[in-house]
Amino acid sequence: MNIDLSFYSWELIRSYVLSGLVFSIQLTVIATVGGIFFGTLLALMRLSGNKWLEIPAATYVNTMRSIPLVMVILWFFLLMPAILGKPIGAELSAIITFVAFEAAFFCEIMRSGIQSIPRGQIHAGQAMGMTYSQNMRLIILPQAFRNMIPVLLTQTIILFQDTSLVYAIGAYDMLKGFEVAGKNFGRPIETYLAAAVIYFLICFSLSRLVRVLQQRVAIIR
Amino acid sequence: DTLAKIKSSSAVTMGVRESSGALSYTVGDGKFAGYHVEICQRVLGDVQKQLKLNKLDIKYQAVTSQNRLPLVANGTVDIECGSTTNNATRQKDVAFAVTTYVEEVRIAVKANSGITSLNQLAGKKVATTTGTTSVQLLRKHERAANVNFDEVFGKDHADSFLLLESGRADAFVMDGSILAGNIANAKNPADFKIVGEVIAVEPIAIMIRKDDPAFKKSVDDSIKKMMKDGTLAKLWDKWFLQPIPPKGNKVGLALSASTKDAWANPNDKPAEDYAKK
Amino acid sequence: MIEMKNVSKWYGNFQVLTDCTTDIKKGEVVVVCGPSGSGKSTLIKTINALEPFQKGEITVDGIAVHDPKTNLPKLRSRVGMVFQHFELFPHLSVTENLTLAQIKVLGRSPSDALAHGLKYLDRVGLSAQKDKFPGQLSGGQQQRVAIARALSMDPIVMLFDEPTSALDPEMVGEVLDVMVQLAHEGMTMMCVTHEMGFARKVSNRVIFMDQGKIVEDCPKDDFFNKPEERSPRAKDFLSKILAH
Amino acid sequence: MIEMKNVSKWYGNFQVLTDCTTDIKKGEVVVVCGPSGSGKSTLIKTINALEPFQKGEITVDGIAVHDPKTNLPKLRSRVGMVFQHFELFPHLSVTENLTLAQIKVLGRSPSDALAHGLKYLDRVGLSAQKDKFPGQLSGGQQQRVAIARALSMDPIVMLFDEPTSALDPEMVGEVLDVMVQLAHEGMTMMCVTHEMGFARKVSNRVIFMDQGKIVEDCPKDDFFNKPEERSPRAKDFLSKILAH
Amino acid sequence: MSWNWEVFCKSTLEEDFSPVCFGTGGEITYLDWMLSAWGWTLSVSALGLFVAMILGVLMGTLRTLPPDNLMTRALALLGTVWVELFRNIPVLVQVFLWYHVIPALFPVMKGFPSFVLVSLALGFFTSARIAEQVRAGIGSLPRGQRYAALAVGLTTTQSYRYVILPMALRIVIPPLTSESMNIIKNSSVAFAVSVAELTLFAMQAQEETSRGIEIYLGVTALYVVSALSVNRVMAFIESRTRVPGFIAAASSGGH
Ligand SMILES: Nc1ncnc2c1ncn2[C@@H]1O[C@H](COP(=O)(O)OP(=O)(O)OP(=O)(O)O)[C@@H](O)[C@H]1O
Ligand SMILES: Nc1ncnc2c1ncn2[C@@H]1O[C@H](COP(=O)(O)OP(=O)(O)OP(=O)(O)O)[C@@H](O)[C@H]1O
Ligand SMILES: [Mg+2]
Ligand SMILES: [Mg+2]
Repeated sequence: MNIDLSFYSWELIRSYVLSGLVFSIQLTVIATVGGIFFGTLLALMRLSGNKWLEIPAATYVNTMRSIPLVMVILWFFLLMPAILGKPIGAELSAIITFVAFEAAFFCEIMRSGIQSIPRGQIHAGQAMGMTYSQNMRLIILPQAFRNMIPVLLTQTIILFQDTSLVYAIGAYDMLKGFEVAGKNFGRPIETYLAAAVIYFLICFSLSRLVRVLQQRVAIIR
Repeated sequence: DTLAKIKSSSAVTMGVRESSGALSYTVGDGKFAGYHVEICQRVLGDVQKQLKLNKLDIKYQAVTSQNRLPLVANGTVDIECGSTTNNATRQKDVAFAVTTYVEEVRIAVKANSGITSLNQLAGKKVATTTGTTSVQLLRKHERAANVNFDEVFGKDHADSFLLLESGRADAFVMDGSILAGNIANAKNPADFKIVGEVIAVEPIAIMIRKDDPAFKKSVDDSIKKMMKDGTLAKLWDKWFLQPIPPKGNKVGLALSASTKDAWANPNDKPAEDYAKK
Repeated sequence: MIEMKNVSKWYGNFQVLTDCTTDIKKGEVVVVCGPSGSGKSTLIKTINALEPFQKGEITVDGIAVHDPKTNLPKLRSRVGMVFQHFELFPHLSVTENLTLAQIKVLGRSPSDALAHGLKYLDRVGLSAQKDKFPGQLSGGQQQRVAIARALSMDPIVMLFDEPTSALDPEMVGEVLDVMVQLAHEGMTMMCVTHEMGFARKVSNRVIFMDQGKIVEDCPKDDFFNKPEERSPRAKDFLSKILAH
Repeated sequence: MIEMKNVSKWYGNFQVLTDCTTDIKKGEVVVVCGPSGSGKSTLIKTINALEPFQKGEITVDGIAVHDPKTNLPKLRSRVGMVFQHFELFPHLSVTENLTLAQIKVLGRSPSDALAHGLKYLDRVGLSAQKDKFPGQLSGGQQQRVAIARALSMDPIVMLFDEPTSALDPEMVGEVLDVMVQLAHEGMTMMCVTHEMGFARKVSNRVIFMDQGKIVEDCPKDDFFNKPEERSPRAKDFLSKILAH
Repeated sequence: MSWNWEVFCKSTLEEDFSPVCFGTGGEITYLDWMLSAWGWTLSVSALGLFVAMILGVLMGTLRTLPPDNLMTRALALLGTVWVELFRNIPVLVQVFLWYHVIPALFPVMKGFPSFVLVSLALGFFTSARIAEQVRAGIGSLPRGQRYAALAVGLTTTQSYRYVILPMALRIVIPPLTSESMNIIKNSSVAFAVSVAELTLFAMQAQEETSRGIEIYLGVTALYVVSALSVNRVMAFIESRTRVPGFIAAASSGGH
């Protein structure tokens, strides 16, 4: 079988791939923002020193981290309507799943970020009379976030790649767009190749961007 | 119940498939088309009239073989217009409208392969799609005829067809319409043909929630009306014999005797009853 | 000013501090020395409860540190502390480092805090660096900013934990100079340090620790000039660090 | 033994070394000092080509370091080096640290290498620790093992890069003692250090560096006793590190 | 909701149940099927991990080579290109590339079983991530270690062999643990190309039995058990290779 790329056109990309790409990006952005928010909360719970907060947070995080994302997606899709008591679509289900799933990963990133702040910094804040929450807010989290930006962004790139797994519940993401185009035009092999190239271009440029940012925000110690 | 829900929200969610041949497929851009999709659109038009709604918002929800059942059962999808076999197991969880299409499970092969029947497939690679009844069907046939297939699974029909097209499988066992649709869409439709005996006959129907007799009656009535007044025959011609979007291919699937029979005697009998005949 | 009675502390089964008792009066300068791992840093951090302890009592200016009801942030805001590795906040500029706690903890207005902070920054001779970030300063400069930061909270006592041991040798002097000046002005100080020159020059008393115990606690002159009264461990230590 | 002529080195646009020229004769002990960042470590690492340099020439025992055809591993095996942070191999026991290079580089038999290594381990007074791992030793002990490791390669010259500045003050003495002994035995040595006591006691010459240049290169006695002949920068530096 | 765990004892052919839950006389129950699916999951992961470890350590090491000469620079560049290529394409797409695209270009590969192709895809994808971990591990060693190895006369190769890699590999055991667990999780994409592993089983069996919750719970439990076992094995390796007196820290991330 030979490869024939002649049928690619802007029209094809626009009508099949674009809406998928928009959804992939939407999903990535929402899951990143939501994941960082809940992940930070989970991280604070895990570091709180209070058993009642620590154990549930740790259990949640470890469970999420040991199940394949595809299974989590299927689970949520199956269970969400039962939990919420009302039906939701594949797209919304995917968004909720990704936020919940990514929170576990962002939690671990934030936790190691917070732990990477030297103990001396924590002591210094306390020694000036700051309360726990002041210390967290003003001293630790700003530094932890800054140190973690490259890792957070790298995780976001992984997340963007993982959005391709929503095929399991039939949500229409970018890969799906390519697949449908390929099927309708009888060119599946070519479209997989095109999908690989587009994903690579997006993720590679993002990872370059991370590099640049990394140098910009690095705190001089 | 569904009618009340549709009435109160002025909206309904239609489950559709991305690539179930001419029965239900996407034409890109989040738009869907096909024989069952159009039937459902007409049915919902009747429902709208019945409920006296001046506006009914139809939301399309793409479903897959794996998730369509739970989606209908849990209420995500109100009416599934894809290519779902009506069988006894499923009737435990969902209900079906009267059969609109009778599917014959057949074999697609490369035109030059020389294969003409199921029994020639012993020891060969046979493709089918994960999450469909054909998987079980093949398994049962293997046992009954004491042969052995080397099964390969596509994650959806187009994938399974690709297995055949790329030579990874020698045959693709699936519903005839799906085979025909995929062949029509192939780069060289002449390279493939549908051969052999009818392995199984399956009633394909529109799927709705269980225990909602009012909604079922509305749907059934609307379909029965279309059966009588010849609308279904026209739709058959439109989707299976004439060129269809997006590429303008013809599926070329003539109306089968069993489908005609189902139109003449509207029923929602499960596949098991067909098998007994 | 600071009273410490039978303070003991454990990490798990390991006892870091054993029955430490001492007293520091207003205006006194006390130097703490001893071998690495002997518990000096831990001892000094128990005073403002950065390190909790399991047994014993500490009161600072009449307030009981060991009392669970004590408002620790408030107590700590009155005790200045300078660390071995400076611990300036790297994401804040020098002025922000100086004013943050004044504003957030003492509730001073930003302009008051700034004026106050700059006064102390001037005192350590670094007015010119006020808009730089810690990473842009040399070690000696960072440590002087850290001292200014502690002073701008108007502490009643200053604690130093090896303030010069992370510095390049040529910068040790500039930090010690600031500390000497502070001592001369009558600040109550407790310093963990191995700079025996500093101890000789300004301290009133020297505490020598070994294996979590306060082994010696005596006036400076006795410590340096009456070796015959010293414990063998202290003599050995002194001879080692004074040898080269 | 070591001849260095107009050595210059750049990191990108930043010049770390500028026209450094000096000569070290067999049996000489030379101390290198200067402010932080002045290029001392870089200079000493150019000698065994751990830091490549872009201009100038260095010969060690007649072998041209700058010549791309020179067998650098062989040259390095004849030059002993001791680092600020010891750099023992943490996954190898003390004996394995001592014998690895003897076996892999010099091709000695394991038993020869062991005998040889233990001889030097005994000399630095650590025979008892031979089966421990570096992480189980104190800093002073680690540095002494590192010296033994270098010596067991039978080097013709030893380079030291601030061997005592990462040590707790009480451990400085034990390492310096080993170095003094080595000097007395006639080993050719080049030491970056701020221990002026050591320089006074055993060095023949002192090199003072500033901003990548060799500013002073004179006999020890001149360096310490004739301040009037010294450059202002060197005088300032000396006064700072001798002050406290 | 009511549980129906009997579904695992059901025959995959007839509407009947096996009293022992395992099939007899050629008949197969869903439990039998699930266990064989587990076997496929583990096999794909094991082969993938094998490929990933070898390539990952190699490529990660190449990336840290000092820019001494043209040769080392070229090798370092190879490592960089490798990593960028294989970590910037979603694993699912890579699976399709290996299964559909590459055999279309190189017909010899059509003969490869999909099990092998998927393992290669997983292995290459994971190798890029392991390479990054190994590079970070080597980077986290003090620069002085490399200097010290060279200073005693070891060649570059020897210094990697005897000094840098032994330490770096110990340091990266924790991130390698999570990569190993990841490969088990990522193996779930194998179902997309017809490997009869756990996720394919879950989707097909839930379709046939309509008992999604029970089937998913069973499958999820097996995934968790697999991941935890890998974790225990790696912890064992870590404790066996622990250096007395040495405390190391390394970070991790990713899925
Ligand atoms: N978080 C901890 N957990 C367990 N042990 C600890 C901890 N912190 C300190 N220690 C131990 O407590 C002892 C005293 O430590 P401390 O830092 O007070 O000593 P130090 O006299 O300040 O030493 P140095 O001169 O090295 O700063 C040491 O043996 C140390 O190993
Ligand atoms: N890899 C590098 N890249 C860029 N600049 C470097 C690098 N290594 C060292 N430098 C710079 O070269 C200069 C000389 O460094 P070097 O380590 O030789 O100084 P030093 O005299 O040994 O200082 P110290 O007393 O702090 O050890 C410094 O300004 C340093 O910042
Ligand atoms: Mg200390
Ligand atoms: Mg140096």
